Amino acid sequence: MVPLTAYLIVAALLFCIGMYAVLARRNAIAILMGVELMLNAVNINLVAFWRFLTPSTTATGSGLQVGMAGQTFAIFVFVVAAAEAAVGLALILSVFRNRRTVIAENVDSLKL
Amino acid sequence: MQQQEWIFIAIFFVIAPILPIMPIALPQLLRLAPRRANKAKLETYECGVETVGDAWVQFKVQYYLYALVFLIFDIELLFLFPWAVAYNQLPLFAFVVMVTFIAVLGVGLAYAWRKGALEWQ
Amino acid sequence: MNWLEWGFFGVLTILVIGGGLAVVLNRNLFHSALWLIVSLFGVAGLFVMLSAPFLAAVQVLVYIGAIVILIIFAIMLTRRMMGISEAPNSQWTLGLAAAALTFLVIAMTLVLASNGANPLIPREPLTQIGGESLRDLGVALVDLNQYVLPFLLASVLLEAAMVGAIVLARGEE
Amino acid sequence: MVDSLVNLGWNRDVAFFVASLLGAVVLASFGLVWIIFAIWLERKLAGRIQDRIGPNRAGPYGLFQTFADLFKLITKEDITPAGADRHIYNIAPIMVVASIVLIFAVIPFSATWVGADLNIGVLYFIAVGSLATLAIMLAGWGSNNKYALLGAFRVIAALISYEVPMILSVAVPVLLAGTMSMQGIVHGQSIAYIFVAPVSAFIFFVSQLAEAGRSPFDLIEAESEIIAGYNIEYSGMKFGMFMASEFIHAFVISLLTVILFLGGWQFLGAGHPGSELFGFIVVMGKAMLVYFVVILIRSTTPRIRIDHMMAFNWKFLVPLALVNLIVVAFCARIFVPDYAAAQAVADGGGLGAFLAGMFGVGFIAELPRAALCLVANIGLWVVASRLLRQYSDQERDRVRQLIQERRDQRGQTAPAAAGR
Repeated sequence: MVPLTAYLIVAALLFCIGMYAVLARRNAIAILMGVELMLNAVNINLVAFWRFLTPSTTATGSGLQVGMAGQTFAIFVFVVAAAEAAVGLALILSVFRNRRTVIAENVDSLKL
Repeated sequence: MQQQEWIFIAIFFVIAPILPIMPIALPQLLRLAPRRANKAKLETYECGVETVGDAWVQFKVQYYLYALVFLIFDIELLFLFPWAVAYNQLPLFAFVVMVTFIAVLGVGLAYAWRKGALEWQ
Repeated sequence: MNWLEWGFFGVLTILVIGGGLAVVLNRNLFHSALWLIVSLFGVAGLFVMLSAPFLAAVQVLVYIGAIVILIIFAIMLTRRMMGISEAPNSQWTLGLAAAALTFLVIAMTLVLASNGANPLIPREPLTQIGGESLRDLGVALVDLNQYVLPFLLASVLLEAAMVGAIVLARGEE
Repeated sequence: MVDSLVNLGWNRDVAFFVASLLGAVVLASFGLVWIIFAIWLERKLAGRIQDRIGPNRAGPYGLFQTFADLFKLITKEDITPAGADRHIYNIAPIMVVASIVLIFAVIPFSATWVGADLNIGVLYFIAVGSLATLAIMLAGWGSNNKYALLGAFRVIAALISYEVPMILSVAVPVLLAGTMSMQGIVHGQSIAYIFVAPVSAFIFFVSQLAEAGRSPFDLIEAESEIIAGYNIEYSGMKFGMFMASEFIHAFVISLLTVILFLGGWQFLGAGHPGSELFGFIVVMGKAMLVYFVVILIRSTTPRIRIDHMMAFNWKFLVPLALVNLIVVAFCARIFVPDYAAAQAVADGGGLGAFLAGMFGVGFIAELPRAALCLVANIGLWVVASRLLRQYSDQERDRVRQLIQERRDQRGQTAPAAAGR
């Protein structure tokens, strides 16, 4: 069986790759892709911990089940990722329409 | 965990691309097809005249809006399918929750409709 | 079938990490988006290995089928930047250093912590799971004691995102 | 099969692997071989329906027409246009076929003949189907042709839109069967779900037609409007792959409709062990029936406009699917199938015993729920069609008025122009 550590290291690596994209890319869409990679790394972590620590075996009626916490969290990460992509890309489109640029550094009118 | 099923799926993911590769690659390997390319033949197809500008023409924002509404409804299935699978064991409350969920999304759809985000222009 | 599992894990890791690197390093934005698909597909495979096939299918459907399509549409709409090979920004060395440092810290901590005795990082899964985890998920989502509130909040969040994105994307017409 | 190989002295894992490999090859090539026949059948039937003869030269009844086409395609020159994104251009036709072939992995052909009975089978086929969208995107991009790209984007906008009602309608069988496994859904259909939720079946079929790009939704390959769309730059066998995927897809949608709504291999007790081949014949027979309907629709309906196609999806199918899901969920809440009570009825003799013997105990258990759902669905359909008719009447009046106004305007300006 592949140990938990292996999954966590893959997730960490993916997270750092995404982080590099966010820090180093200039195109706002590329930065958004980096964020998606980071969210996916988080999801790997959540599901891996769920699998190794608290998978539920049987439904116990209406009692409190902490068993599905990992998967449920992953689902909410999906929701947030989708909302983030939709609004983020719409923002980029809006900026592009007004400023004709998608380079994140050039959008600095709020800077002092 | 359905290990055997998933191993089968993994094999299938390897086989499925090979099948279409074969008929594409075979005639090229066996030299069944002629290979007489010339400049005119390789030109981008546009009714005989040379193409003006590159292929990446500006697109309408309409495409983005369709993809957007689709994405929101696609996310819905994340909740819909576990709910549907467990439905027979759930209390009546689950039905109320899902109706609320669908109603909220339905309001979003109605908004998109009224704003004309669903019109093809 | 230990070797088989490690084999699958290796292939998927190559997909995830290789795809991720290609996303970051590719200058062509459209190619970046395609490599993102490869990376996300690898993540879906990891979900299958972790006995969460539902999340794997959703990963393919939502990420590859919807989010990447949305990203590609956005690339097309802002295509003025297309074709221009885009260099990383001036502080990219700083970014690289930060990313590498973060990874080193996490990896070190993990390797040190997972000596087998740590109950938080077990070598073997604590329990085997049956095929009905999906049903439990459905129960958990609408259970009053569990996730019903986040579930309904998610619908509000989605609607807000949809309305906001439509307003933003259309601009004032 | 695994056991017989183990008996020959094979390692169990290796035997399993070889058996899976063989199964996968057979199952995947079944799809490709079948279309060679299906293409001929479709052309012949479409010809007959349209009062033509159809293929009749190559072989008896033109049976070898597909082979002739195949050889023609093989000997065609394969052109990669200048400026194409070469790798992407080459991957697209492979991916478009692979994404359809992959669906065969989860289709149950009989109680035991199934590639892989995944417990998320339904989501699997939806997810794999969405890869086809991606392949079209690759084809459009890779060709470096603005018509190809425009065509691809039209198609993608249409395909992703029709995925929404499809997902919503698939949720209904999942809800009724309480599982996402394809086998589980077939097992749950003591009463075929088309009789329980006909509106869902209708929505599913229509959205699948659109996904497969079949007429009346064939503006994907609108030769006369966007010069064949996204696959314009392809030639030879690569083009052939796009055509092949379209034909396999048409058959796959028939299979999926059969599995999800027409009871799969269930046919008066065909699910009993020992009748695998019969189950296979039942599935294929039902699929041929649906396939015939697909061909009938294709050869008799005109192509609809893309704005109509989108409006029909978002303003009719999606709201209908949402309401339908709630209605079915409500009905399923009122009558939950009670198998113990059904067993008692079956043991009681008389009509109950006859029905149980004929259709199985599940039939009796599901009867109340099915009846209620059916009534509710018919009611929903009546309301929906009323609304649709009202809308179309309004629209017709509006267009008539518009034409009348134009006519009046022309009537006023024309004499003035003549006078000048």
